[in-house]
Amino acid sequence: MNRKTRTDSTVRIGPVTFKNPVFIASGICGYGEEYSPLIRIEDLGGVVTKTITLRPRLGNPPPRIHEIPTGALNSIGLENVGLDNYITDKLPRLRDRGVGVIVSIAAELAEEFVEFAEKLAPLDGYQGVELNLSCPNIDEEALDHGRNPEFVEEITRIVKTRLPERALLVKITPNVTDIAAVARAAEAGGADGISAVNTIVGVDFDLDSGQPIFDRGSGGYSGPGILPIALQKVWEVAQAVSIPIMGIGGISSIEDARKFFIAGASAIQVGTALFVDPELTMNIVSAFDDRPEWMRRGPF
Amino acid sequence: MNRKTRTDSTVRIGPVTFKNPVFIASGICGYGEEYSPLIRIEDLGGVVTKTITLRPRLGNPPPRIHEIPTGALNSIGLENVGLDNYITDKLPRLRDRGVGVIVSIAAELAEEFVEFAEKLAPLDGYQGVELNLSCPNIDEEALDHGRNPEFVEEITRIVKTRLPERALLVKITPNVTDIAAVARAAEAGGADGISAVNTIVGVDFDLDSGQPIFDRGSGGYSGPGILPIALQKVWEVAQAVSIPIMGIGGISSIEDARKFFIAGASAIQVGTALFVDPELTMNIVSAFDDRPEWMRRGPF
Amino acid sequence: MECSRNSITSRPGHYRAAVVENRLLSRRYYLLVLSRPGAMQDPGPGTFIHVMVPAGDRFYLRRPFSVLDCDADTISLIIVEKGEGTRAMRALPVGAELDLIGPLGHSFPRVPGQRVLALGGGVGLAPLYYYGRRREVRDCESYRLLYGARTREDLFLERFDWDTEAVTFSSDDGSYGHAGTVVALAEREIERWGADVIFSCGPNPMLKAAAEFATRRGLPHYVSLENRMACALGACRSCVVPVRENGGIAYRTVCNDGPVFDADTLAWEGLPAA
Amino acid sequence: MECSRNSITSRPGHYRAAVVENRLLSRRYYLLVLSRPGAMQDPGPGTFIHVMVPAGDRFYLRRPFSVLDCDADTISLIIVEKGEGTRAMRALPVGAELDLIGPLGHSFPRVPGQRVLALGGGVGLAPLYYYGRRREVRDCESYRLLYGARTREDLFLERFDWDTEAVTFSSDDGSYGHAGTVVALAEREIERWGADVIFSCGPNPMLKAAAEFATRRGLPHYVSLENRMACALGACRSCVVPVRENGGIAYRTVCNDGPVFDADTLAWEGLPAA
Ligand SMILES: Cc1cc2nc3c(=O)[nH]c(=O)nc-3n(C[C@H](O)[C@H](O)[C@H](O)COP(=O)(O)OP(=O)(O)OC[C@H]3O[C@@H](n4cnc5c(N)ncnc54)[C@H](O)[C@@H]3O)c2cc1C
Ligand SMILES: Cc1cc2nc3c(=O)[nH]c(=O)nc-3n(C[C@H](O)[C@H](O)[C@H](O)COP(=O)(O)OP(=O)(O)OC[C@H]3O[C@@H](n4cnc5c(N)ncnc54)[C@H](O)[C@@H]3O)c2cc1C
Ligand SMILES: Cc1cc2nc3c(=O)[nH]c(=O)nc-3n(C[C@H](O)[C@H](O)[C@H](O)COP(=O)(O)O)c2cc1C
Ligand SMILES: Cc1cc2nc3c(=O)[nH]c(=O)nc-3n(C[C@H](O)[C@H](O)[C@H](O)COP(=O)(O)O)c2cc1C
Ligand code: FES
Ligand code: FES
Repeated sequence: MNRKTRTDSTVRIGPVTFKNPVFIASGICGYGEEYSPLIRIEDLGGVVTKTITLRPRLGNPPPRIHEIPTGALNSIGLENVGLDNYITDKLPRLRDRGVGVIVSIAAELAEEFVEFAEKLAPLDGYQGVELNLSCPNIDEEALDHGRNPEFVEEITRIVKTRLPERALLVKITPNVTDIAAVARAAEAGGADGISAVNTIVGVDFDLDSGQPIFDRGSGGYSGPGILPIALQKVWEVAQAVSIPIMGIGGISSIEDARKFFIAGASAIQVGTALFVDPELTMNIVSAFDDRPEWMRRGPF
Repeated sequence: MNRKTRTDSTVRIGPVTFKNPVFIASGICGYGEEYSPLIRIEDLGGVVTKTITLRPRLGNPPPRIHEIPTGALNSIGLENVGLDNYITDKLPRLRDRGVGVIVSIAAELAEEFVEFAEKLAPLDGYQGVELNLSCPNIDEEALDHGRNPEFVEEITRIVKTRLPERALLVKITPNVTDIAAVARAAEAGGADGISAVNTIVGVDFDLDSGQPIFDRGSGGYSGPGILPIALQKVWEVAQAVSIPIMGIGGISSIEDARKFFIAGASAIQVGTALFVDPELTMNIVSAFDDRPEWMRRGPF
Repeated sequence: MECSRNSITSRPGHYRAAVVENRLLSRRYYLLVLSRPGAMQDPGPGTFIHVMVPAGDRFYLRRPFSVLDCDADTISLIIVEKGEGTRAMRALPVGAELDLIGPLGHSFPRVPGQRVLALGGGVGLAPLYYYGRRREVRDCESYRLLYGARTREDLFLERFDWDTEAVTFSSDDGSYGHAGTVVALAEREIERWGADVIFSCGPNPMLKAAAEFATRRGLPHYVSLENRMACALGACRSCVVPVRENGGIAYRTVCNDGPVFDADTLAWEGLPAA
Repeated sequence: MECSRNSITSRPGHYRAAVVENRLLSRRYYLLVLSRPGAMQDPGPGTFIHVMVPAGDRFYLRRPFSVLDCDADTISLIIVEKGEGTRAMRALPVGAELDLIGPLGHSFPRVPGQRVLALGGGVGLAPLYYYGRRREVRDCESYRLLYGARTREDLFLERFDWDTEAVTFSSDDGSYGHAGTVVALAEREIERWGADVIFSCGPNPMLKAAAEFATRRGLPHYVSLENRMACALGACRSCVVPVRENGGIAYRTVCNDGPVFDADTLAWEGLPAA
């Protein structure tokens, strides 16, 4: 079955139509190619590449990942190659493969988003941009500006006006009282879609040392334990905005993915569960190909 | 071993000293007696009784509890007998049993808290009051005023000035951007301790109907899946206030309980896990009796 | 409450019991026989035990199951495999331990001198079968059990200790006994045996039909309900069902006020469909 | 990167393998032999497989294990029971299926004409034992394996296919072979056999001691590291270790840049203690 010829599971986000609504979340599949030995990433809606910053970032010291029975905590600290290396080394590798690519970016200041947008604008090989305004895992308080609606609206507008032909997604943090306000701000700024949610701030301690597991203390909680919270946030956002939503958080099965559509999402991203079950995204694609009615919003 | 004669695991909260730092959380053990067929509640630090309101509340229609692999969602809706029945029927039953009792109360308006405090003041049979400013499970938006620091400070002061000899705990919601601000407000208002956290707002859907499981849609998420988030919140609060903290959320083992002490709690409450393992609180009491050093704050 | 007049109040304990027998009765049903914990109170017919799911490293609430039978040494359950909990219990080998709380809840009432027509559907059989084997039944003038299932296989005729003198069967597909629902069967059997009181236990739609039947006949009706539970001790208010009270609605717990209720008090429209 | 010059690059696949043998070697160690998936690339010595924990209904990341041996039909692991994952694998019966990704990572390099002294501690044995059984070893002038464990039992002398000609043992408690650490043993054995290059694998403190030993002797040293992993494909940057680069620190992934590193490039002070 050639998925490209089927249109009933395509998903439109702003100016872009993706093959299907199933994506790999940022930070999970590196710069896009890394899961290629195991799965045909061409058959996905797309991959969201690791969040990049203008300059390369070293990230946090190990340990960076910590398993708990209900998921994982991570403290990667946005290690990335930086925009320039991304443009020269990473982006070109996916270009001729027909892979849907969403470039995830993060910055601190409005001017930096201007620079990002202007450098990305002339390039090809990607269809969308995701503003990661929600990484809980780094030092600079400023990078957590995803909680401030005014700022969200401003930078969304900065990026959208410079990248009118790309799908612009704003990825928002669940670590906020009123997620709907942030989503509305993104919509007002011209976002084509909302990605919700990023990891939830959490911590675990070593019983012998009495220290947090991670050097930086807290980490980002992901995996099955955040599913009901992520569904809740998507449901709240769906009631607040009319642009498409990418549902993210705790998806470990086709059933979990379906629940995000019921909650009002138009697409989903798989994160932590891919580490365990690399075929999960492919299985979700097949399931929705066979049962496009599973992409309906609830109640039925 | 007679625990009453041991002092090394007692815990002081404001004017009150409790036998040990292990409590059953509000909503779990009814009005205090319900678990008596299975455990000696006299041996606990105490029980926090089901949150009462001034008038009886019917609560939400069934279903009210929903199991997921990482915990439970509930939608009880604060069903309770109301203050007057509580005073006449419920409180007296525990009085002569030497059980530590913390009365959990909720209301909407400052005047109602005045009424609560004035009616409770002359009574005996309880040592503490917990202001439940954080139930995510009910209709009235106002009952979720636990997110507003000014209001938290105001009502804390109202209750504390009228109940100077009781341990006054303020139970705060994790569903907020800045939990430390709420905790500081409670401290400023004269709280003797902070109880953190209540359930986290979550939702689950029925795949056949596309409807949320609960009539009211969202519910309160509790159990193992919220542990890293609860630890994080307690850790944040511990850095913000100097009054004792009752750590609550996802405790299913002695190890989980120890982590709350590392994070800065002085006592803990067990919720959902008691449904599965009724001996859990007793086992934690014994563990801390044997190893009082486990009540230290980290890092060691 | 509704039923407490003539029923024993349970004094639950927390026990470990060993699996004595775990046997398929049909594709979906199995019989689980446990060693009876010595200190455990004699469970009344209609009471239940609250079982820890023996699997897992994930979170599971306990599962409630009615007592099917109980003697000095054993306590038996009949279980339909539904989800992960009942699947894990099905896999328990003989000798394995099961953690349980019980007995819980109120039993069906004693009805001295009365003719009981008891309608059981599916696993709703348990408390009614048990009643028939208990001393309570000696008080009755007669105790007639009507048992209905989807199909012949689920009547497990050859695999179960039926006192066929006292039982009449129905199957939805007509493959054995009366063809149709157990309530339809009751319409027929009541003419033959008479009845002063109806007992019923089974899926909610069946119970509702039984309630209509009892009302039409002007008979008292005691019904055993199911609901999602957490504590099973009346503490958490998770398992409530609506009853009519003072012209309005009040909530009663299935675990502690029930599971047996006077059908006339229930607000049927507020019960879940399944 | 550090090691890729002389090592094969793995082309991982996702497979299911059946348990052929699962046998205790000592109280803590066991040997797990799996059917070799037909399509799986020949794993180089030092590469590993990433195994799905066969338990559970809770969340588990995969667990990485070095290849201990591999032939046309089987692939073997030596595992020390540490936590829940390795406990669940220990319980696997023959015939059970295990879900794995592999081979992953870079192997120890080929070192034609050189005398290799290989220091293995505990389960760190796996890649070094495997190297000794591979064609790579034919290029070496000599390959001498020193293996140390806590105590005699953990050398599983009678239970394992040792080529005792090529191995020398040490035990921390002196219950067998050289009394003391394997690095102390190396100080002695190097005088006897000579060495042009050191390989090592084991707990970090041992590796650090081995690195000091190699530096003192002025010998190149290849070390196989462990770290917590998520993807094992170089995608998530979970498993990094610090290396010295341009006067500062850079991070390399154990899963993809390693697990074998040139010891001289590592920033040892940044490695976890255990
Ligand atoms: C008083 C009482 C007596 C019962 N007696 C029996 C009996 O004798 N034999 C029998 O097979 N079953 C009986 N049940 C139903 C039995 O409890 C459920 O079938 C069982 O809990 C399903 O668990 P599961 O993990 O297989 O299913 P899942 O669907 O995976 O369970 C998910 C959750 O829903 C709950 N749940 C699902 N169905 C029911 C239900 N019908 N009632 C209560 N909770 C439910 C489970 O306890 C669990 O918390 C009784 C229920 C009650 C309340
Ligand atoms: C490249 C590589 C090769 C390895 N080869 C072997 C081998 O041949 N034999 C063997 O017994 N062990 C080997 N290990 C270590 C093995 O992966 C861990 O002992 C195992 O993951 C522990 O899992 P657990 O569930 O038993 O322990 P737990 O402590 O419950 O594990 C909790 C989490 O920590 C991780 N973890 C714990 N210890 C380690 C560790 N030392 N390295 C990496 N992750 C860890 C687990 O994978 C899991 O995510 C190797 C590790 C790496 C990185
Ligand atoms: C190891 C790891 C790295 C991540 N890195 C990023 C990142 O760089 N940018 C980002 O927006 N989200 C990042 N995330 C968050 C995920 O994209 C996703 O939002 C989150 O994990 C919740 O989904 P899940 O529960 O399916 O994992 C990362 C998550 C993990 C586990
Ligand atoms: C069924 C149920 C009812 C609850 N009712 C109340 C309540 O009335 N008042 C309150 O403050 N918290 C209530 N809670 C929240 C618990 O007290 C506790 O804060 C929360 O469940 C987190 O702890 P846990 O993960 O150990 O359950 C309730 C929780 C559950 C599961
Ligand atoms: S289950 Fe808690 S009250 Fe019935
Ligand atoms: S485990 Fe993901 S990069 Fe190594």
